Amino acid sequence: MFLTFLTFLPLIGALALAFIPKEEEGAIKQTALAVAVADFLLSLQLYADFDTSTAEMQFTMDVPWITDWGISYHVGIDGISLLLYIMTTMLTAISILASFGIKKHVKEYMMAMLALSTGMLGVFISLDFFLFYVFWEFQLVPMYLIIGVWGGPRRIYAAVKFFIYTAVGSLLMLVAIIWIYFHFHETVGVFTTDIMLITQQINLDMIEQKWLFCAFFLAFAIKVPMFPFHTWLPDAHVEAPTAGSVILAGVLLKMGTYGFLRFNLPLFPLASVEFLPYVCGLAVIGIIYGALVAMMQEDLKKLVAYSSVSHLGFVMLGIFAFNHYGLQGALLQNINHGITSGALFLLVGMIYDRRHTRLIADFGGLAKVIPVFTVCFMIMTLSSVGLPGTNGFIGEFLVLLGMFQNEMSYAIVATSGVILAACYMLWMFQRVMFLEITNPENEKLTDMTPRELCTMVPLILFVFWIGFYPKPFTKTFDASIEHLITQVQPEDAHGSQDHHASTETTIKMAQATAVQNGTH
Amino acid sequence: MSFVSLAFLVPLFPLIGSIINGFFGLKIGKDRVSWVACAGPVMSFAVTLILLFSTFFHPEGTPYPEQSLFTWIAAGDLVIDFGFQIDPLSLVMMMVVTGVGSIIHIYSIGYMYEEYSYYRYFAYLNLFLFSMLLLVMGNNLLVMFIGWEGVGVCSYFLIGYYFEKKSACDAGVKAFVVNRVGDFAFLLGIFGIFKMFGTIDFTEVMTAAPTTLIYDGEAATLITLALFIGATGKSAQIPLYTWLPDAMEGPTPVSALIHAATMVTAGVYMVVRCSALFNMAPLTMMIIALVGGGTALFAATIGCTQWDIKRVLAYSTVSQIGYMFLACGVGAYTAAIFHLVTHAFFKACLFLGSGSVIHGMHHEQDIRKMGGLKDHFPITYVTFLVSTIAIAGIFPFSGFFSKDEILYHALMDGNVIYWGMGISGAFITAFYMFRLVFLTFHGPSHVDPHVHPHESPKVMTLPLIILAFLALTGGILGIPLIHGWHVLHNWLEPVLAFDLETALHASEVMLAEHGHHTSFAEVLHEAQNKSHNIWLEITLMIFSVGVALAGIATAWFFYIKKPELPGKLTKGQWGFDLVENKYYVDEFYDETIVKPVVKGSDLLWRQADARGVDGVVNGVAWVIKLFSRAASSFQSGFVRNYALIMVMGFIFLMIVSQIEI
Amino acid sequence: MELLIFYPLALVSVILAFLVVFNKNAIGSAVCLIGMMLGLAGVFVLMQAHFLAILQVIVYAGAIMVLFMFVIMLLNLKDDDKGWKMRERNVWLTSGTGVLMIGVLYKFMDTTAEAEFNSPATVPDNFGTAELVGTSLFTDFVLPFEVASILLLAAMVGAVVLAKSKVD
Amino acid sequence: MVPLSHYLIFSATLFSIGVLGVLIRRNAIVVFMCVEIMLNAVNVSLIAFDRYMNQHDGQIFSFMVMCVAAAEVSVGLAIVIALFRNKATVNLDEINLMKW
Repeated sequence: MFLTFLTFLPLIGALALAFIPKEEEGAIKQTALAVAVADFLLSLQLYADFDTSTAEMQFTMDVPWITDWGISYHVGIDGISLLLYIMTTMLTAISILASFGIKKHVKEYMMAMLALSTGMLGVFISLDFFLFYVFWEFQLVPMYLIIGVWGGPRRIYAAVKFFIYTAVGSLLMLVAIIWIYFHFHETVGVFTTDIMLITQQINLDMIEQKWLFCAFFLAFAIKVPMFPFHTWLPDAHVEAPTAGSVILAGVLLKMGTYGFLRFNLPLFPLASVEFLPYVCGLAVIGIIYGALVAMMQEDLKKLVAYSSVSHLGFVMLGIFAFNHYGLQGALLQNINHGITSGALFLLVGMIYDRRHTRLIADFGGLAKVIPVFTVCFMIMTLSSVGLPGTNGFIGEFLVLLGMFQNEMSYAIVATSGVILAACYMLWMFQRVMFLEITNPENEKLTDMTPRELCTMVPLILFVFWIGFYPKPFTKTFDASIEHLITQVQPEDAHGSQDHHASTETTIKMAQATAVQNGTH
Repeated sequence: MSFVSLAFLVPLFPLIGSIINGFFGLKIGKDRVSWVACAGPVMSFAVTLILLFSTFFHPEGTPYPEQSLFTWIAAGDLVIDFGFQIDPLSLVMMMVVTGVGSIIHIYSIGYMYEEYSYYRYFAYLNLFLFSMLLLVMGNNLLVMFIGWEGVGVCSYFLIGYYFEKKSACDAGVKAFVVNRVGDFAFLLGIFGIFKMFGTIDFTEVMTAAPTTLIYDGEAATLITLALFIGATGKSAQIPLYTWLPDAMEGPTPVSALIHAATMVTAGVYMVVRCSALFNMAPLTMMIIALVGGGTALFAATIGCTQWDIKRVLAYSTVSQIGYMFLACGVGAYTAAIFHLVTHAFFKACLFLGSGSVIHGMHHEQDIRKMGGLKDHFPITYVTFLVSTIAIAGIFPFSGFFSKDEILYHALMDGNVIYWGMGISGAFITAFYMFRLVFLTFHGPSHVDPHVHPHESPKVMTLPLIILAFLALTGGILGIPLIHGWHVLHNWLEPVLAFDLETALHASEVMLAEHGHHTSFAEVLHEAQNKSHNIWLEITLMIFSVGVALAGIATAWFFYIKKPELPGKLTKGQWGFDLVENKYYVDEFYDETIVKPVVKGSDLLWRQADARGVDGVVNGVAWVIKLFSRAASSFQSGFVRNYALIMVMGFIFLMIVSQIEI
Repeated sequence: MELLIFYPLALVSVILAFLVVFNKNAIGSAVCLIGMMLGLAGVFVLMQAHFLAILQVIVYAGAIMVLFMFVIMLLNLKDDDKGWKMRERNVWLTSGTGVLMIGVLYKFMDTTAEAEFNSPATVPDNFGTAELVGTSLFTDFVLPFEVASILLLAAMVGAVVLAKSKVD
Repeated sequence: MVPLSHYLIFSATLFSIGVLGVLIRRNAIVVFMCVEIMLNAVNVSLIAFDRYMNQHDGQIFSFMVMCVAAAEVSVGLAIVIALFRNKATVNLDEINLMKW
């Protein structure tokens, strides 16, 4: 019940906003912020009450909804979704605070943001296919409006592209869901859309799994976005208002990776293993390609957007490592990317508000004028680069370590993305922050306001917290990951079988490998 | 209470200093910034001394203490502690880092005093010390890696300290990116180690290495090779050395601390730390020795042609680190560490001395515009000269002992080629270092008449004197000939001990289990038959001192006796041009790697992404739009057209239904 | 007897309907339409639907057609509609469609209604009276009836609003 | 006796005429009248079926059709008036507000 309350609190807030006259902009902003912050603080209670020792769903609520079709309102949280949930509430609060400067249709904007929050939270807690799909589509609408109404000059194009792209993917998913629904009835004899039940009992052969995997894959791969389906992302990011970009990067992309963890792996284990080379191949391409393309960007937001493509490639790689390290890294990298990219978009938004340009060439020498901003930007840049001691490193390290245990070649190629990340981020940082001030307009810039600082401080704290002491975060994953691995059970696992094995076994296997590779 | 529990204080002090200066530096004023900044390293040094003395009383044969602060990363069976290791090897490095670090901090007070963002400099510098201490103290590869990357990023900031200069920024980015190439390999090495050993804790890995890896096996070779590539990035060896000369854009004390004494030697430290792995991979060892020797010689030749005082020293650093790797490559780890320590002393002194000159000359770095400065800079001159003699390897200065130990081992444990590279490098080193001294301090003055050179304040000269003293006397750490006297060797013995016989036997067994019957008896025999030959060592010493003196004499001949000769000889010589332009390596990298990547990325973005991938997407949309355009022409807005279409549809349905009937 | 009444009535109705369509004058069309409706009322009587026949006269031929006349006169349309011309490209389409439609309709009617219902059913005397229809209307069909009243109310309001306000 | 099919044919003829009118006339008011013809044609067939099947439902339906027709005409004519006010014409060929 608490979970339901938390999830719908923003929506209730949005409805409450409807009753505030639209001239009272201050009241609207404060109410929206209060709702979002309250939601965030209350959601911390979930973390406090969360039992990390079990992979079971927690805080569940199961109420029959459309009984004739076996649909119920079934929600719950496990280790995979807990942190995503809390991060969503946090980023909502931050992005509402960050969008106090919005000029037109303040009321509608705040309502959209809060409604969006409910949609996103719903996706992470739904344990019913129907409910999941409802939320999945529901959150599209406010996001579409946020981009399309409050966006930049090409907002309509970007919004429509975003919407159609996502909708096309999710429609295929819907077809797959319906197929599963009837298939489950044929084989088990029950009409149900309960995800947990279906995951436990469904019985699919290889061909069926492959097709269904592809349908789900397309929906989630577009959302992630994986390599050939990524082109909506730069457009959407560039046109979206700052808060929109933050939410988009911070949460919406995570819904794709979350989908892989919740559906593709447990439902279609055989197909997952079968498709591993392709998915990993795309992920690796995404990592390198995103980084290379990011390097050439002239627009700051586009650069961060392409870096997202690269970072999400790491997440996908971790998921398809099928072992504890990789999955843990992927989940952590999810959170990390939400924090880091979210912060980078916020920062870009701040200078955009001041200068009304995002072109790297228009800046230069900002370090001297706005030192506090520079420090924040620097920290986030380094986190994005994956410097040890920041959050980015832990995730990337675990992902690559996991992949290395499973398929060495992908890991080796992907690791080179680390070099490229340094290239594009630092080069950008240099061109924006360092060198001499060439544009006189930059000399008059004002440093961060207290409000803007408020949006950044929590994110910076998380950067170092996760970087130096990630245990409070990773421990929530453990049980769920173990459970997930038993569900997948890769049959051709090379290095991943030994995730239960003791160190000695590992060493023995390693010896065997060594002998195979021995030159003598 | 064990003193080891104090270990965490060593990196903590600089970190606190960095945080205070970084956040409040502008408010508390320059004097307090200096106090805060210097207090950190000095206190760390004090704690390190306590740890050092407590280790003197460490009972023999027991494992050295480790301090684990907390579990850092835990995923499945991977558990990585955030822990420190206090053993002889890390203590040596900690002494160097905190000791030399403290001295350079004090020196910086004088050198940087006029800078506006003084606090920023010290915040970075303290942060660097913190990272460097993590690097040397970490008890597993990943803590080391934090430090490893941390020093890289601090180096990036400090090189780019004068961030309004484009060259400085470019140099910073270059340093970081090139370092990252090395880090990439280092990471792969860590992954490989984890795959093989299931842990990345130093003690566990090194204990397990002889019985887990196969001698000269592919796994051992690949892992060590990856680690070594990591080391070449950090320690500026061929092929990743190009960033170091550019890094001279940073303030001079930074060059002294980071790019001479500590950070660049991290690669050597890492190889020594992982010596057990490297001992299992003779192929890698050979590559290390060749790369090290090659770099020593190669960089030295470039050093002869440079005109920027700091660049000469930079190439000299590259060259000297090459010696250290040469020592590692032949298995003489003690010699490598010994040279690392003495090099930290004399090279830091040289850099600080050059900084003193640059400071007194109002940031003039070209030695062609110097000359005859010894009267203006009496203290700087003496200390500079002492260090130069030390680097040239003249008895009884510290460089003599360490370099000769390397050369001896290169011949005894390696072969004549290694020794040849080393000895010719030594000759060139003596030559170009004295060339530097002669051009800067002797001869006629070419100083710009508007510049009035002046000796530096005491806060700068005192560190010079201390370092010069250390450069002079550092050799007592490793007096050769009689083994009992070699303090460093005895000190490091427990860490570097390696039982080759057991390792080879284990490898034979492992191979035999899989049907490969190989005997390593020959290898073992060869290793055991190496004996210490005092007379050969003495002969080599005399010879190398002679070589060094010859180098000095050559320099004297060219730059004091006949100063017009070098210009005449080198004019129009394509060989000289080649060397003066650093063998065009930078240009080569630029053309073969940087430009293709940049151009390729541009192509990738503008063609593949915008036109290709997005083109397909937009193309689909375009086709749909085409159809809907056609369909929307029905939507004329005229009611009667709608009615007509409706009726046509009705008729169509009727006909269809009739056909079915 | 029925035959004698039905066919003339039907013929007249059809002719009047044609005149509605092809009359150049809107008033003329309206008058023809009234005539056609009266003819249909006659057909209704023939089928013993007395109540509806009355309604047809009162509501259709009366109320509705008055409305038409009223609007036509209000707008004072003169030569706005010159006959029944249509846009060129639609001529052949329309006529073809028309021919096809008639053909299809007849074919359809033939096949469905030929076999049975050759003669009317025997019905009670009070068939089609206001009493019987009213009873049915207020018992079985009371909900549609009420809905119809709401519809009329809504239409009334709508008409007032539309006719009154100036549409931009 | 008149067979049912004759009534239906009669109804269909009227309906077709109505459609024809809708399709070829340009005057909005006349178009409305043609719609009325179509509605009436339907009524004929409804009542004819009633008569031949001895039931009342069709008559009720016709009644409803009349209601709807009344409503439709009143609203429709109001629209025509509003249109005429704005466009000064009731010529459908000049009115294409419904275009996409």
